[in-house]
Amino acid sequence: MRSITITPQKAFCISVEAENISPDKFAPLTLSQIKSLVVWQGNRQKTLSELFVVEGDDAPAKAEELTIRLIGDFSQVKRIGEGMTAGVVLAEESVGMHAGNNMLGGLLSISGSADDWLAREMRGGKVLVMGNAGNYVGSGYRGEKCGMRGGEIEVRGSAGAFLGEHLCGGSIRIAGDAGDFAGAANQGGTIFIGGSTYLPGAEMSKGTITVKGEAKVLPSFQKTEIVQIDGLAFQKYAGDLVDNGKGELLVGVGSS
Amino acid sequence: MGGLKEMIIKGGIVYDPANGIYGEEMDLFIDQGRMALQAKGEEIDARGLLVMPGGVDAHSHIAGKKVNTGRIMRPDDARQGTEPRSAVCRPSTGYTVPNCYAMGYRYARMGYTTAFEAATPILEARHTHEELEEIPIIDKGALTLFGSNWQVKECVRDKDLAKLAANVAWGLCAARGYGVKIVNPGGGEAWGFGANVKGVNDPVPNFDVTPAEIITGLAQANEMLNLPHSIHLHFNNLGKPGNYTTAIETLDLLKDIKPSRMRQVVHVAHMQFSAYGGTSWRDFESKAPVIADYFNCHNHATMDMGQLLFGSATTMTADAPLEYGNARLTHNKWSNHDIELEESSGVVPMTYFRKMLVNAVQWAIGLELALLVNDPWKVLMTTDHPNGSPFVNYPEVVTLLMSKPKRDLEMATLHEQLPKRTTLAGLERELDWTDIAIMTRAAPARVLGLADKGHLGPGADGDVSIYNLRPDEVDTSLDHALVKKALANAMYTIKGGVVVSKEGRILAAPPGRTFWVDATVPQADADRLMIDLEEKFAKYYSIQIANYAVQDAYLPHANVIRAGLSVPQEVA
Amino acid sequence: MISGRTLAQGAGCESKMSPEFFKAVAICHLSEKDFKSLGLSEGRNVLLKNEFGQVVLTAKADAGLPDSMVFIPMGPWANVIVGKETGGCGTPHFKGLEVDVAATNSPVLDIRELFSGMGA
Amino acid sequence: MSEAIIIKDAVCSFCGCLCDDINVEVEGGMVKRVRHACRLGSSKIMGHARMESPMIRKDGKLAAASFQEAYDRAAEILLAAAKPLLYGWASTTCEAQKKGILLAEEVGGVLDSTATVCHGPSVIGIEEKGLPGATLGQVKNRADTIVFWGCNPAEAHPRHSLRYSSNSCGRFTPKGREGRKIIVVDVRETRTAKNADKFVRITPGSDYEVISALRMLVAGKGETVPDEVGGVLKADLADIAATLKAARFGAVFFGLGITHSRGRYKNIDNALSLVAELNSHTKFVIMPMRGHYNVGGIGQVLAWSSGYPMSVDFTRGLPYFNPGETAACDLLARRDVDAALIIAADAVSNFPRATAAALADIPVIQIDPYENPTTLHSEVVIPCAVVGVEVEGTAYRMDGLALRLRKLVDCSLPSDEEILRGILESVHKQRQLTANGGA
Repeated sequence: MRSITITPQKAFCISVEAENISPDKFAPLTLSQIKSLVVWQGNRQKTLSELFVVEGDDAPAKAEELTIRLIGDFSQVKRIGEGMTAGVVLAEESVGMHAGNNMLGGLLSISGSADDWLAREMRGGKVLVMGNAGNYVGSGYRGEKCGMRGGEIEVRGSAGAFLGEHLCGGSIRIAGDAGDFAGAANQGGTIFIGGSTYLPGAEMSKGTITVKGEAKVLPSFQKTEIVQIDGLAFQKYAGDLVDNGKGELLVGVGSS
Repeated sequence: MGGLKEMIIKGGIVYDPANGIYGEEMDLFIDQGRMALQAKGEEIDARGLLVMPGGVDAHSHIAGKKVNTGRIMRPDDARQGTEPRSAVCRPSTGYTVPNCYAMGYRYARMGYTTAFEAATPILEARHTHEELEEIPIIDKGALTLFGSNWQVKECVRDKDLAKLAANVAWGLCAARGYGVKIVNPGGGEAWGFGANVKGVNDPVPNFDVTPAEIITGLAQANEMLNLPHSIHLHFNNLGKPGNYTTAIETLDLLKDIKPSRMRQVVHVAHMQFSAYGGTSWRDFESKAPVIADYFNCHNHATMDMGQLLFGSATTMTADAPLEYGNARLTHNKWSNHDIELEESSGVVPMTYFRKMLVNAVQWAIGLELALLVNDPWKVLMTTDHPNGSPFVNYPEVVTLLMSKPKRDLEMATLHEQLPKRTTLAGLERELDWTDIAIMTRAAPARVLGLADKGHLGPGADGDVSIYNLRPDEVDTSLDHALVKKALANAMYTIKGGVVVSKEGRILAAPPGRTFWVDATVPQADADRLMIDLEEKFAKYYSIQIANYAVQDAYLPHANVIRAGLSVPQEVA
Repeated sequence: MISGRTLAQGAGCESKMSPEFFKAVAICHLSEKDFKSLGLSEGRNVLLKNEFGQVVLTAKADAGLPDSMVFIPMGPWANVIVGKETGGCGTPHFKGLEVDVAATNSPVLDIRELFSGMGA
Repeated sequence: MSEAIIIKDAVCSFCGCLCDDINVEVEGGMVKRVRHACRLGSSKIMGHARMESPMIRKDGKLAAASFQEAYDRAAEILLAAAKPLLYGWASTTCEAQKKGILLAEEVGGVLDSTATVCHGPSVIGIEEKGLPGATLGQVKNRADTIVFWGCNPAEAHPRHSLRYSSNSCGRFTPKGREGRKIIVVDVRETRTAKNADKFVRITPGSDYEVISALRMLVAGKGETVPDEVGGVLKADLADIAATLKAARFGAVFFGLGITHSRGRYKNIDNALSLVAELNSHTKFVIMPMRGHYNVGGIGQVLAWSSGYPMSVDFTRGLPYFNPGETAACDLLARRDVDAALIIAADAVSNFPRATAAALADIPVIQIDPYENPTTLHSEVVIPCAVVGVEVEGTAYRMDGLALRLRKLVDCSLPSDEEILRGILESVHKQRQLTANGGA
């Protein structure tokens, strides 16, 4: 296994866009070539090594044999692991917006928190966040009909608003709470929320949203039966009927 | 712009059908931005290469409210096809609804130097001109909508042709427009209360007229004013199964009207969308052969294809009820915009699928029309950008027309029932470079009445496209991939004597001109008209008449063409 | 708490440093019942406080307001108690904020005083 | 003194109504009287205290400077920045906006408009669903049912009702207010609500649920709807749904009451769907009540220039758009900008305090006719002529209609467009110098 570690040289005031921090981009390159990959800070185009200390194995290797370790605070670094198809990215602390954008495969593991737009338009692979995630986890881009289409996202903490907006496939699991409008316009993905949320499943047409805690349910959802999952009771709803949706919303019993 | 140097284009294989030149090796000269008999100066080596006049697009939605509405509602489209800013170029964004800069650059890259916006309401013409002015390089014009206008309908109802002509002239002047566009006549009015007209003889609500009367009235006024372009018509019932009968019925209304110039009496917009058989989408089929037959037997009409291609499109039209139908059918986002006293319009994103039979039939119909109409002067190549497909796909359309093997390859990927619904599979015709030069250059210029466009005779605009193709060597039937590639990025695009694009790279981005038509009418008719109009502004419009017309500030590169009653009939 | 446009706020928004703008905007509308229950009278001030900040405004009774709701004309005073969070869509939460309201004898800061500490 | 002249049909440059029937009496180069305008418009046209000279901050204090010095300093600030924010643009001409976009491209900045603190959520909603709209004259001539949702035109757009909506008369609406049903939905009883046939008071933040319930009722699926939604009884909602369906032509106008509340753009998204669905039964249109007179214009100009209507990031040479990331309030809240040009907007007053505080820590260039709290925190202040009074140019009404504003009186100050051109020229000049110096 080839391993590369990246450490910020100093705290970033202006955020950095670093879609080149990805196993696929690193794979065919030597260490010195990796160091000269382009990153952007505002309107300044820089090399990776101008902003980060880059260390590790020199010899090119396939993406699936590559692990990128991010040491230190990457919360102002955007687009980490964008479009990655294989390999592993391990962040020891937090990462900035758009981590795992368009991800197709591999593992993106974040020990801290992830900012907004985590795994936007993801198609495959796995994203694991030990801390919290921001708004628009696994969503689509503005105006786009389709968000995440495949793969798996797990957040051990809480997530922000618009979780899995326009979800078309794949699964999202949030251990804590989710913000407003989780699973809006869900078209076929699976969302599990361990805590509570507000107005889940608005305009969902397919897919399943399970909320273990409390959820304010829209007036356009039809209450159906009570079901048991892993020994817990859930109230089942069908919706969103504004669009004749055939989605399933399950809310832990005991909530309103 | 400076840089109007002299220029010699050496040794190209020139297709200039308007001047009877069909693939001759010859030198071309440009002086002061215009084609000349002699010139010195910069030499461009075009030896053995395909040379044609700059392309002319007579029907494209490139500017104005609905185009911008398409952009605003589609950030998903804007992120396609982006190119960063460069020393010469502003940034480009978008595929079906590109930003203004991208449109200029992309037309220029393909060798096009002129494009006309197909539909502008008078009330919103200021916006259209703001955008047209921002489109670099190409020359432009905008057709003006009249088909649901209250004043027009009242003149038609009163059978006051002189006042109607005055109204058209006034509207063109107020909109700084180029010609008379009619979209689903009467439908815009009906849509004002959520309805539509069902055919040419269906009375228009609230006004005692029919679409047929509006169309013939405007056609007569158009000829009375001796306008360079004929009426430009989007039929009633467009986009509906079985609508070919409406098409024929409408064309028949106009066959006895005499043109005031050497041109058609009616230009039919995006014929593909009106050549539909069947009674519903289930038994939907092509009626292109019937339509083509009509065009082969009559000489008063021209059409543009409105070719549909698979993939992403954004439909936009002043036919607002059609767009509502599209939105309901596709469950897609829907924008609508009614324009008080004048029009309505709608915008709906669309994806055309290979495996969807209806889409495959629509694809075939456009091609059938172009291949079944014998005279290429009657068929302009368009995709009704961005309704059928974005204009950047013109090279694809050209290769489909020039290559039967290419069509067969495509058809093999389409719905298996396609051959039962269209005749395309049996059409052997393959167009040649003369046909293509006519359909993309000479004919659109003639149909629009642009004397200095679409040809390379002395005095014509110095707009020339040179492609990296050797007409004497390339087999356009077999080497369609090569042809497509060469057409996508002209070797050189020369606009007004300036090399604006070379092998896909934009070298210069001068502003283009905007054509509009100023038609004179007898003062008495204008005076009678003003009484009506002043009342309409006082009672119904939400703005003052003094703030209505487009000010000259919006056309810093105007090119005015005079027409009207006092202009002697042109003898071509 | 909700903030919004008023006629007087609009008329003064191009002369923000003027006393007219101060009078039109540095105010807080309360329902008649709330106004009474806080023991307010015309000309008295209220202190509004939440997690984002605190601001003193002149109290005004407003019959159109339901109880437990305050309305402040949009502008610099209201914005002291609006958070910077944009909820992922670029626009701060200007309306529907929780806020504690109490009568106070503190004066309302004028526009220069309001901004004097900022950025220091 | 010269003779008084009357300028007829001038266009008011205050709010998104762009009333174009204003008569202005000018004498001796001064506006003496304004007729037909509302209190907001006449106050604007009559004029207020103005800034007269450019200023540059020296030793903590703003000191008078020449325009050229101000342009040069502004250019210097913008060129030194890795991520300059160019914010405002709502109260200026499209001609100035075009120059501003060019400047943002040149210096690699982020350009955002005041829409970000008003109808930004509406824009995102429109990106989800499209906008079924019309020009205001269509409402005037045809609408028999009008809903004002979370907006208060009586105070924010005083002539709206008379010129375009509830009280206007047109071809199919000859009786004006009498022939119309007016419904107001709000959390408080505004002046607009007092003029309504029906005032529906909803619980703050419940807009989305109420709209969903209405969509169900309009579609005849009311059985699922609970007895009360957002503080409104189901019977009342059913009544409203029936009224909407019975309209011959209906119009919904919405304002910041719905864009600023919980639900944000989803509220608009849902309202757009409701209106689209109503068109299966009758004719319905919907329109945002735009505040500043040309906030519509910057959306249009930006869209045709960059493909996006607001919050456009040009730092990497090609436009990128994502409100929530690239909007002014996001960038400031995250302190992800290092300089700002604020034009035709008072960001310091209009942003949340903590957001505005970020402006105090970076160099700010202000272009504005008037002194305001943004001035207090600016490094460079450049006064300009007032658009629609001293400068002509284009503006877009709330329904997207472009009008040409007039010049009514002369002014010695440059227009926004001229100032931006001055800064652009200085940017080119300084860049040239650096290039030559580096070579």
